[in-house]
Amino acid sequence: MTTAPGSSAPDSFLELRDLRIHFPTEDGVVKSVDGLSFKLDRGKTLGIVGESGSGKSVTSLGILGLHKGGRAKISGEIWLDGEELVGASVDHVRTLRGKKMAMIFQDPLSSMHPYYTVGAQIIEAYRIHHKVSKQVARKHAIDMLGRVGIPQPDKRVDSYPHEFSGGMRQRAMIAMALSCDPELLIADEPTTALDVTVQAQILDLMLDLQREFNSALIVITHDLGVVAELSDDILVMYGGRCVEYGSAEDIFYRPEHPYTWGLLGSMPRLDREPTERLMPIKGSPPSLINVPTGCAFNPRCAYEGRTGGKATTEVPQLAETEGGHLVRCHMPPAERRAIWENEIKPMLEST
Amino acid sequence: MVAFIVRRVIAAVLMLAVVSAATFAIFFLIPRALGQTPEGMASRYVGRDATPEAIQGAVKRLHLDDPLIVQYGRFAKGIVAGEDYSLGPRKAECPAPCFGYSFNNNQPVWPTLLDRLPATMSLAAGAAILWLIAGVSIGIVSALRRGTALDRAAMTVALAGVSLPIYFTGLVSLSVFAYTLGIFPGGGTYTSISENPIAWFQALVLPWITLAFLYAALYARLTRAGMLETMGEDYIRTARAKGLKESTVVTKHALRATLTPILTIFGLDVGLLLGGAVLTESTFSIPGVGKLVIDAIRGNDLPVVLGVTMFAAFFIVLANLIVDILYAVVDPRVRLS
Amino acid sequence: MTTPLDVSGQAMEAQPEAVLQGTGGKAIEGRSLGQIAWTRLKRDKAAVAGAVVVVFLVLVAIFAERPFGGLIALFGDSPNIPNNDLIDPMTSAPTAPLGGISLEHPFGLEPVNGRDIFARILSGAQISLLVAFLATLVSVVIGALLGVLAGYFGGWIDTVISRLMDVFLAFPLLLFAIAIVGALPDQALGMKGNALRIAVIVFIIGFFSWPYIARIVRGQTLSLREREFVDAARSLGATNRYIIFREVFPNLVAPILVYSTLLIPTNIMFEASLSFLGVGVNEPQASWGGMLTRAVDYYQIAPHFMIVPGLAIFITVMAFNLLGDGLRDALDPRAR
Amino acid sequence: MRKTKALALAALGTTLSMGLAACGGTAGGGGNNTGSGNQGTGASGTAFNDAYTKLVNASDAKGGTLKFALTDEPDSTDPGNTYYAWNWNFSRLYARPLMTYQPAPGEEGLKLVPDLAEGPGQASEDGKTWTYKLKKGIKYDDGTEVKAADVKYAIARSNFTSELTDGPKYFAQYLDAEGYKGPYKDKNLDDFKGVETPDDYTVVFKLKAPFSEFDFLVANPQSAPVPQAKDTGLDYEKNVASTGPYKFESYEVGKQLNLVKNENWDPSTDTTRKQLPDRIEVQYKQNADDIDQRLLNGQIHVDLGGTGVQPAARAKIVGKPELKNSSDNPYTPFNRYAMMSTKVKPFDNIECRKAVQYATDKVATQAPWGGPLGGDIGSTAMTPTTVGYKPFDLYPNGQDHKGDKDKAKASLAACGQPNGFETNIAVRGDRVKEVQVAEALQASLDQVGIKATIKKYPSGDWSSQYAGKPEFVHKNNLGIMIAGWGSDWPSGFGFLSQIVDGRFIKDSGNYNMMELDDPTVNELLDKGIQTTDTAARNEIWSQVDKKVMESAAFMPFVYEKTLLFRPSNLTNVYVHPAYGMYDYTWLGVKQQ
Repeated sequence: MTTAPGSSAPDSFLELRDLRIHFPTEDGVVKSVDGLSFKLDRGKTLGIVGESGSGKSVTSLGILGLHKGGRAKISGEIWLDGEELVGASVDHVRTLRGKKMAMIFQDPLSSMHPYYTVGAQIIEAYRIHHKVSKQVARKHAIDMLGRVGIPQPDKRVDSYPHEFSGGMRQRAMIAMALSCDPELLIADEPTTALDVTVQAQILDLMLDLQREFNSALIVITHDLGVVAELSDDILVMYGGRCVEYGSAEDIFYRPEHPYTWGLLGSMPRLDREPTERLMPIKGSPPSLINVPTGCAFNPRCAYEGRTGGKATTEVPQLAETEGGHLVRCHMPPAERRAIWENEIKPMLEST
Repeated sequence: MVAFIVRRVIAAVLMLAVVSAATFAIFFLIPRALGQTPEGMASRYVGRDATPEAIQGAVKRLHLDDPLIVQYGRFAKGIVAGEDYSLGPRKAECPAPCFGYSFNNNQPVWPTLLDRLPATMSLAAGAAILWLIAGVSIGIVSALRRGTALDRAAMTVALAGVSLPIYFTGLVSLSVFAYTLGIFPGGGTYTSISENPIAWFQALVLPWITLAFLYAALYARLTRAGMLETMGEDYIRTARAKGLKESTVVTKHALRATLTPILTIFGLDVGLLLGGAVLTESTFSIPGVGKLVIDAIRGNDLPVVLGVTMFAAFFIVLANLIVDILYAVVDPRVRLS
Repeated sequence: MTTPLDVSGQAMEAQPEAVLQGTGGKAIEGRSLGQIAWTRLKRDKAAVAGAVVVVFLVLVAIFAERPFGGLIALFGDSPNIPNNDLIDPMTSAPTAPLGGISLEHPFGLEPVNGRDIFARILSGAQISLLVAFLATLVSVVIGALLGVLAGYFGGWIDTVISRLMDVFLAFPLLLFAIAIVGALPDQALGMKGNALRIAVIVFIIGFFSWPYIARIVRGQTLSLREREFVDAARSLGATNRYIIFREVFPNLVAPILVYSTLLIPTNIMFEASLSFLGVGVNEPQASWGGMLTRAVDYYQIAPHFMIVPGLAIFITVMAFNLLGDGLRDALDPRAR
Repeated sequence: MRKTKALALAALGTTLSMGLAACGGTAGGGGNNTGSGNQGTGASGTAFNDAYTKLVNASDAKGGTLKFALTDEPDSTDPGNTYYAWNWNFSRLYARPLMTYQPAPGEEGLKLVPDLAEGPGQASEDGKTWTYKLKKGIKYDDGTEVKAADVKYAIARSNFTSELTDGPKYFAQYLDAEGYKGPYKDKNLDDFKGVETPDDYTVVFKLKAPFSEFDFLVANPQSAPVPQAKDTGLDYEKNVASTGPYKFESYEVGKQLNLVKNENWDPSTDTTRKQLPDRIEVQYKQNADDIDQRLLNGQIHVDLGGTGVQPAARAKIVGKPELKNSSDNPYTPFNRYAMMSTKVKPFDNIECRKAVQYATDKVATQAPWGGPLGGDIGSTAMTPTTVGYKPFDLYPNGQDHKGDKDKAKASLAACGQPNGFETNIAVRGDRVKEVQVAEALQASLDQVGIKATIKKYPSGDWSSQYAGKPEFVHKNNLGIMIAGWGSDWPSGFGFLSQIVDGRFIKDSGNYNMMELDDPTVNELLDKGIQTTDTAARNEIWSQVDKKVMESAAFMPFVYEKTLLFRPSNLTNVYVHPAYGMYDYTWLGVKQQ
């Protein structure tokens, strides 16, 4: 599926085929997303993981069509429920936004308009897609606020975003996103701005709601802990590309890409001794303008020397290692597994 | 909300008190510190053939020999409660707010100020309407069409606009439109609106355009920058993610956030101008507050200079006050703080 | 960003806080902020043009009268020598057409006394730029200092300094400047004549424009104060002074540079306005604003005398604005 | 001199090119020079400077509105509180002093005729008492009769109060009224001993010393009567009790004054004024270029200030013969000059003063005034229109007055400063023309090695704190001071005494800025003012002039002239020499 772009409608509810989103700037072309493909079915959850600047947020906005009409150059295909969106008109995609697909943003304070009440913003979202009176929409808004667990929703509906606590704001944001029963819900770092106890509540809420609406859910995060709880499948992005894809078990128990190992290593865990050193990834994310030649991860990769020089000259292919588990690495699968089993895993589990 | 307004009003009054003291200090304390004597100050106002007695008489009449703090007290009292002045055989009552009498033409300052205000207001109001409409709409269009030839042209003109001294623009426009082409009347033809609305309008067209050009340029730049910043805000992305039409995103979500700070600056600018547009009024000889003060400064007419300064400061503080309160109305986040 | 200078009108463009808080999400590896800014600046044609003009003007000002009479001597006429034989005594305008523009007098002659406008423009450039630079320096020093204090310490210090800024902004600035310069004694502080006058003008302009710098610096400091490296320094027991000068100030250099560049044209305009209103440098020293004042009576019969100094101010201010805009854009890509 | 104001006795000097004999007889009494009656019907029939020598557009047609405009505003419309020359001319429309000038162009206009008085003042033997008889039946606009006490009161209020400060204080200076506190502090007018009123129609002035030109003093509007009951001090200007052909209809200070006919004015008592227009309107604070524009268009009739048109209009007038033929170029009462302080080194040495006299390019210093139309290059202290003026030039400075460097250098060598020296030029900073003169002077002096620095001072404090304060002048090394002077009453004494008399050197408010204290000059002035014979007196004034110039401390630039424009719809126009502008009491308008 990675190498065979087709032009016919796929079976899955959402399918991306070789999506590329490039931004020409005066400093050069920023290749934020550079050939990304995946599938997602209704009722399923996909976690997209990566550092900031890996292209994950651009991907989600790309799916929503929010880069259309701007400076971005978009190619590839996005199939949503049998419709191709990259080639669709700006206006058509707009009518799908909010109704068919919705998004929960990272920072609910800056993502909600400071001058309008929470209620007004939910009402607006609802009335775009439903020809109903303001009263009806308001009832619906109160209803939604109640469903996401906001106490006294009939009162809070008239509050401004800044009058909410962080967690409540995120709930309101979710209420707004869900107000039109979207079939695809994208949550971009939904819990980053929250403290840990609230994070758990919000994640639970999202799972409940997903089940209730049977929607497809994409969770974008840099925090593997979040996707561990939510996701069926996980996609690891690096430098605008997918470097590893697989089921949650694949990624957590049988990861094969050095970058994924790094992510796992840098994941704080409650079951670990606080004195223990994490295993950080050295260096910082690559420039999306001057992507390192060969494997984009090569400057930071501890195993770069084991590729026989291919790491710096040749771009590795995203290849299936087994059962839908895809990895983009020059090292042979066996060697990768061996490194994981013998070097990395013991280190991570050395409690 | 009431408490907020009360607090702001008190702050504004305090501010005026500070400004009045500072103003007084600048015009009376500094000369005194530089060696000016009460007789020296009085000698300006007693004519060419002043006898020592006449100078002493003027010192006494103008209370120039009192300690400065007493003089300031009298000045402040005059503003708050009014003050009596000797005009010769009888006392003249100068009701509050009394800024005293002009040293040069012996007229009470306050009515003179009020008399000059309509001209300044006419100038400021007309220009303000022009620049607000032109500047803001150019700024918005530029921001929405960012990077296009239209944007670049508009911003080049705007940059030129803020780089031109207003008296130069004024002189050039007079030279071209009044004296060469004869389309508009020249400088000094201001007529009050009640006297002749058509002449009023004709005389003000060039000053309006000149003043508005400068401000419109500035506002276009401000609006464009503000609009670009707003369009990059997360809540604009949210609005789009809801499926709102782009036009609705711009008008309902972006404009409101962009225009609020613009209106703040607008209020302050208008407040500033009401205190006298010195350069514009000088260039076009408009008998407004600004022309009054320039003449007064040149004629060493301290009461008038003090009066106009206070008057101007009053408008600035008032504009600040109104803007603060309006901001609280427009931006819900302000109310709590 | 030039402020509208009509009397008191002095409202800076309000985008203070947004500037320069990092280069945004698109991480670009391997180059420092300065290098990036430099690359961007070099690509900004308008800014480069502005910079070229600025450099040209600064050179012209420096070499206008020195060494050995400088450029003015090189081109012939002195700025203060009258040429009454080239003036029609009945109209006071130059006898030759076009305001007497010729090879010897490329910008023509001043009405009444026939002085060479080219020489006077060059001579006036010195005043314009000197006053603008020095005044900017004064406001940057005061503004940066008070801005950092207010932003870093907060509390009552912030309150006092912020109120002070409000008071300064509530003053009808131009009026005060005129009144103070007009009331100036002939000598003070060990200076006299034009040196004193320039010093006072510099001081007044600088003294009244510091709030614009202070406001920006304060905002920046407020956010810097919360940044990790400041916390780190503090936790290591660094003194406030150390933190301010070693940790905070270096991060303020960029915004201060940008806003100083944008303050210079404002100050050029300010000096010109003071000169225009008759409280600039003393005669016969030429100043652009002073030339425009003289032009008021003659613009109908000798328009060149109005146009030349007007354009000089315009070009200079525009060049600095272009450069300042370019610098800001280069250092803060979000403002583009 | 605080403001630009003053009168001059203008005896037209020999330098005037036009023959004064042409305007034989006064313009008054309807008797005109025969030619001008016909010519006067159209402006096109007049020539440049016509109104200088004869009545132009003569007409007795009544009606219409005469419109004046002024760039400034008056110091006051109160006749007792004004020092502007134009206002001394204009105020005669509603205020009649004891004496006034004969209404005629040329020499005749410099003679005094009785106005409120029946005849000229009668001096006592010792010359210290002057008696005037009032005409009977002269009424205020409210119908009440003018009494001698009103004249006494007018003198008292205008000279002895600290409120009415704008006018001159000659009566306070010359009248014997020791210890009088003024009518505002002392309501009893009998305490004012300087003027006595034995009956309702007799006014007697008591002087400290003989003063043979007292008639000129009472031609000052301060002698116009003011009823004590009507005096409201500084506010009196808003409702002046009129004795002239017009009275106040409305007055907005600083904006507009409207006059209408005063029905209680009896032409039979008044030989000098006319009452042609129905109303007179004055607009103050008008833009100078706009005034010129409206003047050229005939929308207004007179620029009230009488200071002439602006450069733009001057260029138009010079360029178009039809405009030029409707303009006049009279002398004003002013001499524009520089004074060199005899107390500031190196100007204490006469040779250094001479060096400046020789070095100065007077064409360059003439240019700021507007070239030849703005004034003739001067070489004497008195102006050509001052009685007793005789032309001479003690310091011929090269061809066309462009400066003689050799002579200047010779003088410098004689002064012991062969390489020049440094000095300062003081100037009123807000007077652009004077600053331009200073610049030109500076450039001239630079040529012979004299390095001068220009020092600008505000004109408001010029005489009280700067150039008029010898202590300041010495301390700040003000070697050269740019000034101007026009006399307050028409005589050599009036012109010269304040600026050349060594005993008038004051600690502050000094106009003898050169600090010339020459006993010969002082004695001549004393002798002159006590000489009753006019011809002998005038001869003395010319001697004073020569003496002053011999000191080389006084360097005249120009005898000032103005370019006045008379629109074709303005009738009955002539330049009154006493004021150097049109006679405002004679003007009429052509009705369209």
